[in-house]
Amino acid sequence: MKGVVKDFVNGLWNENPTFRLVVGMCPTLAVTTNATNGVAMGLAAAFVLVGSNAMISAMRNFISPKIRMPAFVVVIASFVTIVGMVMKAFLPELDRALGIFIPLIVVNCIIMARAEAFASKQPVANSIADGLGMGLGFTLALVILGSIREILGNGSIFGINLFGASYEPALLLIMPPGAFMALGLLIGLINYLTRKPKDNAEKEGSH
Amino acid sequence: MNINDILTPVITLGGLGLIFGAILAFASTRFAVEKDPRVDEVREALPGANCGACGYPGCDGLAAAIVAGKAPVNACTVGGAASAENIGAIMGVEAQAGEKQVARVLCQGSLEVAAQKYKYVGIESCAAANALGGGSKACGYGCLGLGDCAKACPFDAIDIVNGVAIVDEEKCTGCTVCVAACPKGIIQMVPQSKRVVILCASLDKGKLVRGYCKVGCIACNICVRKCPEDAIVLENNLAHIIYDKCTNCAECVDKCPTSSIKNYNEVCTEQQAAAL
Amino acid sequence: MRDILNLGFKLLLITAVAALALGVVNAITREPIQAQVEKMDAQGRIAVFSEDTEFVELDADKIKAMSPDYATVSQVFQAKEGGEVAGYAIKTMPSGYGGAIELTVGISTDGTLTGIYVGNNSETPGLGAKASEPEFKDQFKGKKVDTPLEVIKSGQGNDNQVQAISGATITSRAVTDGVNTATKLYNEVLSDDSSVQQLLVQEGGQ
Amino acid sequence: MENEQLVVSSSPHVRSESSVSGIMLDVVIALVPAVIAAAIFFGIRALFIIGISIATAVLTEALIQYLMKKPVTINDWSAVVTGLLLAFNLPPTAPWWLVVIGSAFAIAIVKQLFGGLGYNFLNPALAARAFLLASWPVRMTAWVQPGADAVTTATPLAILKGTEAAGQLPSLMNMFVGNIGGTIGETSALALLIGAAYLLYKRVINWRIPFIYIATVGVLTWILGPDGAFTGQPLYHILGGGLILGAFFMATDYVTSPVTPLGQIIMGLGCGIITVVIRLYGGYPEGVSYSILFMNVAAPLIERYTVPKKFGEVKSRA
Amino acid sequence: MDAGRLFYIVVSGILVNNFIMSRFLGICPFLGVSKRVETALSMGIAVTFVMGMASVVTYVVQYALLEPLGLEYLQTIAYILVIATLVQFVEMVIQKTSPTLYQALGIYLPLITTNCAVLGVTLLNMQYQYNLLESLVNGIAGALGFTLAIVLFAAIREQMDFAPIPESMKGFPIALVSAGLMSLAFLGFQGLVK
Amino acid sequence: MGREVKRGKDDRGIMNVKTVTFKGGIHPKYNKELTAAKPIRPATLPQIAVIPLQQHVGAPCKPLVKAGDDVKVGQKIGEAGGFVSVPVHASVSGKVTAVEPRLHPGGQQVMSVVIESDGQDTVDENVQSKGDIDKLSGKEIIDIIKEAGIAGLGGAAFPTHVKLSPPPDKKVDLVIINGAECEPYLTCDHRLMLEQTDDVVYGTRAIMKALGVSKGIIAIENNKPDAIATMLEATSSYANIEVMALKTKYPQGAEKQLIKAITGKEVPSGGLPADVGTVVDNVGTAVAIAMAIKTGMPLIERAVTVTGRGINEPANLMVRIGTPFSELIDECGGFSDKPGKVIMGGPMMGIAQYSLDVPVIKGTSGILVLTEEEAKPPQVQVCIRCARCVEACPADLLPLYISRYALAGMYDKAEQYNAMDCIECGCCSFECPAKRPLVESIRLAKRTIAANRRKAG
Ligand SMILES: Cc1cc2nc3c(=O)[nH]c(=O)nc-3n(C[C@H](O)[C@H](O)[C@H](O)COP(=O)(O)O)c2cc1C
Ligand SMILES: Cc1cc2nc3c(=O)[nH]c(=O)nc-3n(C[C@H](O)[C@H](O)[C@H](O)COP(=O)(O)O)c2cc1C
Ligand SMILES: Cc1cc2nc3c(=O)[nH]c(=O)nc-3n(C[C@H](O)[C@H](O)[C@H](O)COP(=O)(O)O)c2cc1C
Ligand SMILES: Cc1cc2nc3c(=O)[nH]c(=O)nc-3n(C[C@H](O)[C@H](O)[C@H](O)CO)c2cc1C
Ligand code: SF4
Ligand code: SF4
Ligand code: SF4
Ligand code: SF4
Ligand code: FES
Repeated sequence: MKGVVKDFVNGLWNENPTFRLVVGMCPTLAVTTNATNGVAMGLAAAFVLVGSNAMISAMRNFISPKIRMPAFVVVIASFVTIVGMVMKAFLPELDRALGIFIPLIVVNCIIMARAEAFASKQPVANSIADGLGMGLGFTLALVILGSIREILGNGSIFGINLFGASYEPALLLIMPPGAFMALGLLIGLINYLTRKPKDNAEKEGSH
Repeated sequence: MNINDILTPVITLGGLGLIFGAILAFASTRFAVEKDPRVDEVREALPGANCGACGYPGCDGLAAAIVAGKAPVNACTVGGAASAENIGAIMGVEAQAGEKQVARVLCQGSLEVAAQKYKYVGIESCAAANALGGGSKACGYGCLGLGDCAKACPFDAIDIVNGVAIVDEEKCTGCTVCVAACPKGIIQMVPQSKRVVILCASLDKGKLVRGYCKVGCIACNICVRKCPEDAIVLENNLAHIIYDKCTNCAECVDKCPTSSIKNYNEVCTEQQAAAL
Repeated sequence: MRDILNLGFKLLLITAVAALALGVVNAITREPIQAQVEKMDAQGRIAVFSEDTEFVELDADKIKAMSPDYATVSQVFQAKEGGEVAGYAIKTMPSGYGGAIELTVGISTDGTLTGIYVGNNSETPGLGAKASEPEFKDQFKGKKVDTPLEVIKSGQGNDNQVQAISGATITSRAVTDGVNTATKLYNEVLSDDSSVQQLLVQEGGQ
Repeated sequence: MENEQLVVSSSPHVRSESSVSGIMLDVVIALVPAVIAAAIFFGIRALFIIGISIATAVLTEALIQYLMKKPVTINDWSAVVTGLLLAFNLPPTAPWWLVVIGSAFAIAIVKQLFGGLGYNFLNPALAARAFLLASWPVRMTAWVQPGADAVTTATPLAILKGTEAAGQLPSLMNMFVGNIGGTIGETSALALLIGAAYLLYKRVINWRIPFIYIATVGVLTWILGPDGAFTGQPLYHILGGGLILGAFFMATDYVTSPVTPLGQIIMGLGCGIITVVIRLYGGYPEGVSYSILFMNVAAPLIERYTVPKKFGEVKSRA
Repeated sequence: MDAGRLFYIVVSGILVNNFIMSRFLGICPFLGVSKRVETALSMGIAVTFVMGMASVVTYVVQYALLEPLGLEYLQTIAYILVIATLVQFVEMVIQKTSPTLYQALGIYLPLITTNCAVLGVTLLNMQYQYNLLESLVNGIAGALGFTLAIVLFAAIREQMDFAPIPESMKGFPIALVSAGLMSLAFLGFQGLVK
Repeated sequence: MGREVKRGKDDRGIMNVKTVTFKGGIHPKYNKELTAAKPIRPATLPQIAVIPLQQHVGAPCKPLVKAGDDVKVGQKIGEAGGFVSVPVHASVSGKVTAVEPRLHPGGQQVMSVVIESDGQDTVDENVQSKGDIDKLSGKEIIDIIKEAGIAGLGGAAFPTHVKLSPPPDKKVDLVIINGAECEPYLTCDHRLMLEQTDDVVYGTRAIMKALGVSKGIIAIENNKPDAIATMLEATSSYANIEVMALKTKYPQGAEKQLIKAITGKEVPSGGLPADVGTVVDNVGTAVAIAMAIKTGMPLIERAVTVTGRGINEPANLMVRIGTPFSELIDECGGFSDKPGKVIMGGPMMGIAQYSLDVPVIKGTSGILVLTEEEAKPPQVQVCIRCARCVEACPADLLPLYISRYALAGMYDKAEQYNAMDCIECGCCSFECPAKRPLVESIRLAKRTIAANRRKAG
């Protein structure tokens, strides 16, 4: 059971897909114009992650290596399609805001990576924990980024106006350049705050 | 719910799956290419995210680079420590033949004890300084302390302390990169167990050496006489240890009038002290 | 060969199971999605008239063919309230700053605008995208359709003028152009009942 | 003993008198006429903005270097140049906070984050301008008539482009002197040209980028006139907007333009073409900043492929 | 054929709505494979090849298979299957037939399968209801935009290797900020295409 | 681009002299006024002459004498160690006290013959006039030059007879006599042209004859109008010798740039002047050749400019090879202040010395003493990419790149950026406003690349 918790925390923070692994960048940058989108995207991806991790883990002995890739793709794509249909049916506004990034969860590197690296080798419970951790880690990152961009770029958070009319938000933050820069500076800040002792840093520098 | 609603997708997708599976299986036999089996093994150990974050074109690219020795085993951040370990196991740690050799810099002419012949102004490079009349050290054989070896060492094992290079034995892997980097040719590979070293490379006559360095070998022959194992010889005005014979008795260390023979343990402690 | 068959079969199995699941989910969500799409489509019309209005679609292709001025017209509906023709909902797609703006214009039979609705657009958030906010779009409500509207940037406007969104004149002008296209269509075509009759799409007419 | 040692170093043993701070100072000097023109046409407010911009730039530079424990190099004047040029790119109505944010952004994010002087790949002043323009477009496009306080006006380019139907093109003389609406430093071609002549004379800049840039814009705007080929108004395009300022003072920024002679020619051409494309077909009435920024982005690649043929390079070994 | 429309698609794909700089499609390889210009260029060419091909085959799948059968909701899964198979097949063929081409291009192919840009362009093609030619042009233009961005970026990064960038910004953070500044420069093309 | 050709419109005879130049280069302060008007006077004979057995490019000499031997002026004391090598001769008469390694101005210890002068200056009996050029064959002239130990006096000290024996597949049709003297401070070539005008012409004719070439050009920078005028007059009777004015610009005298300026041809990268049918020799070399033929005296002395603000009485001296620097400095009134740097050669390419015991050698064109103030190291800053180094580089390189790669230890990249084509003229370092160590690091790269190539075989 401890292993399960560890796998969960690992995904949530230690190997946070956005801040640490820096994968799955497209949706991260594209949809985080506000915090709400971040939550929606994150949860959608988390659902797919948990589902596909569970499924692939369950089937891990059935799938032979040669067709591993196509098989995984099919599993993942199925979950993505399900998410897409459900969102279209019940959350049309969000679906429109997230646009093609919902179907694009299929090619989100995180999901394939976890399927290959984790789920195809670990029991179902751990795989679910891993998927949940990674998925929520992804959500967390998207919400943080979305909040920053929404607050600075629109003066609101989750759509609630924060500063009143006299505040002039920096529109750039909700435009593409703002996405790149905000994420870059955010990761830089996290690196700075969680910096390991000098030794490690030097090594990196020398490459 | 219409039965066709279910049947059509099942047949269509299933058909696609069947066809594509067959195509790939066929292609994989028809277009099979021989390659280093380790590439596949390493590829297996990688997460397969194909994210490109390592800078190589996908996991296959990295696997090939690792097997070719062009990338470190831990190049994949996505896979993390676990995959690095597995890959390390696949690649195998190179078998250590014989005992570990470490690099030693044969000079201890720090700024206080060795004279300078001019004021060097220029880039931090021993090779560059060496081209200007052999460097600013009055001794033509001394360490220039500008750190070409330290920059070259891939393991960060060399520090410049007080104008002289010193090797950290723990970090040194014996790769000999520094030996090639030193323009003075004063770095020597020595079995780590041999603790007694003559830290001087000057071939000048004793009188000259005395003139410019307080810790240089003056070829006084005392060590040669005192060594119980006959492990020291004097050649070209410089004492050399024959490591095969040396038993680390340290007899010579005490006797050397200029302290150019040292027990390396001492050097290590001094170095640690200096580093603090 | 056996290998090929085996692999193909396994993939077949996986895809089939996946397809099965998807088929089921699709069967469940199809209706709600359909409803959502329709609702989305009707949103503009409803906004410029009301929930209870009944809409009859006219043939937009025929309208486009009438004059190049109508190139941006994409849909036209006759709005009926209590069986009576109350006006028209005209959807146009004028080019704004970031591309086409989906704009629905409501015109009542008395020759005034019932309002406009700014739908999908790619205008800059905080600038052009403000076109969908009441502050801007409500200016159009009640304007007469007889003279084309103009955009002004400052000062007091008279009846046929609207105040631009500050910093987004292009968007404001685009929206106003869309409205003008609609009023022109109304004045030249829709106000005349006989031409409307010809435009009615099969089921509704004849 | 120690003192009598001679100095030994690699040749050459003499160096020219030029220095980084000297060069930057020359740029500042060259911009003084334009500062004066700004004061004349836009009043004390312009000087106020210039002051805030420079002060913020210098303080930001000092603060960041201090925090990163690097030597503080504000005495090289490069931050002053950045601050000054940023101010030149702002409308005279800019509120103080806009200036401060822009100036801090230029130095902190665009310059120091990348390692400071010599390492930034985008022109700091222009990147900051683009940032401000995108963030507060209304503030950044509020032009006023010189002299008359707070009378809003349109820039000649906006009129040319037709986004301002109501406008009347000013006379060429007014445009040359600078008696038109625009950013603080861009309006007076005369003042800028005096400064440019100084820079050319002092060999701080060379002819390649500015002349080719302006010539390209002139030729293209003439050819691509609104009423068919050769009906354009090249002089309005050359004197209007920030072309002169950009061509002589910003496209020539050492750090962000190619060092190779051919690369500089390509830079000039590229800036010219993009400026015209944006002015005539793009969303903005003015394209100088963006064209320079885009060419900044392209500069490393250009440089890579324009390494000069070395002396005595053997022609293709056929 | 409406040449003007195609021209706009091209300009839009390369400059205005650049896949990387404004659409955010294919960011992972953009950040990952941009350390050296040569590699970036190869990657770009490979992407161009795959995106062009994917645009065509998914068009066929969509209009010959999914629509007639009323299976539009299987779009994602069908597309990704087709693309994955196609790419893998091409990779195998190249690897067998031309080792040089494989070194230059082939090794980038697997990386592309799981790349947003490829699937993204096919989805966009359908969303915009492009015809076959337009789809192909859009695919290739988008890929050229990707290539332009990644090659420019790689050249910048090569220079950046020598810069004293603050320790905690090294690597991805500075790459992201650089990409942001680049995208700021690309803003200038906004409005070129309506 | 390309070469600029301008008509000089100076007064008098120089009127119809073309002024030519090359692309790139710099305009340092010339400081020639310190010595330009000072005629060359003979220096006092050295008490002890130290004559290194290697003063030239190529194989070192084998000593012909041992400690205790008596030698006379002009006596051969070292035999050439191969084809690319020249003999050395005693520059004073007296007793050999040692044959041992001594410090050489190049910075290394070099095997040298140490002669204690007897003050008599007795000339060796073999020193005999070799007759007239017209009577000598080209082959004979080359042998005379070889036996006289003549290595180029322009700086690199390349054995002149080797240059004059080009491989048969290279057709040489032009001899250029290099009177550019573009290095700041130095004026010895200038003085030679004024004072030994006829010897220069004589040497030129000898070189032309040795090569069987019918055209010679004496090229002089136009900051020496008096030399141009004198040379014009002296060559007026030789239709096949032309005088050409060069724009005053450093490094106008560098062989490849000189050839480019005069002929418009570029010596191929890695190639030799002979590849474009040209041989370049320094005016000093021409004079030495003239002396060797006319008087039979081998190369035992040369003109040296002793100059700089660190010297009390700057002067041009005719100095015996082997004279220690310290004696020449004393001869010129000693140091004016605490010296900062003592340089053999000019400030752009000269070699800084740390000891004044080094002897004058065949390649010593000057001794330059900089004051402490002048020798202060400049503050190095980061490169601001101003491209001044690029504009200045006469070899059309990108010094900032080569240097950057060299400093990062990326020598393969430095090589890609043509590090090996750098002529080490120093223009880039001179111009750099950030005072970057450009040539210095490029030199490091060149050395490392060359070493790696040797290793690779
Ligand atoms: C990043 C950016 C986004 C913009 N977005 C819009 C927009 O969505 N709608 C618009 O009309 N103008 C937009 N503009 C402004 C136009 O380029 C143009 O300057 C403006 O429409 C002129 O109108 P004004 O006279 O109201 O200032 C934008 C400008 C920038 C810099
Ligand atoms: C940068 C540079 C500057 C030079 N300047 C001169 C010069 O001013 N005068 C000169 O005679 N040789 C100069 N040389 C040397 C010439 O290139 C060439 O070697 C010489 O003229 C050949 O003649 P020599 O063999 O007789 O010395 C210079 C070389 C270099 C690399
Ligand atoms: C290895 C070597 C071989 C040379 N061979 C020839 C030669 O065959 N013919 C010739 O005219 N010069 C030859 N030179 C002389 C060079 O062209 C040049 O004059 C000499 O290096 C001095 O040039 P500098 O003073 O400009 O540096 C050779 C030089 C070197 C270093
Ligand atoms: C000719 C010249 C032009 C310059 N132009 C600019 C400029 O446009 N923007 C700017 O921020 N700095 C400019 N600078 C200053 C300096 O180069 C700039 O701050 C660097 O880009 C910072 O690394 C200029 C400097 C010179 C010498
Ligand atoms: S370079 Fe190699 S041998 Fe030398 S100190 Fe470093 S690890 Fe040891
Ligand atoms: S040991 Fe050699 S390379 Fe290392 S600092 Fe000393 S001289 Fe330089
Ligand atoms: S790179 Fe070499 S040739 Fe070019 S200027 Fe510098 S020293 Fe001279
Ligand atoms: S001259 Fe100096 S500062 Fe200028 S580009 Fe060259 S190295 Fe850089
Ligand atoms: S998330 Fe788009 S390429 Fe990785």
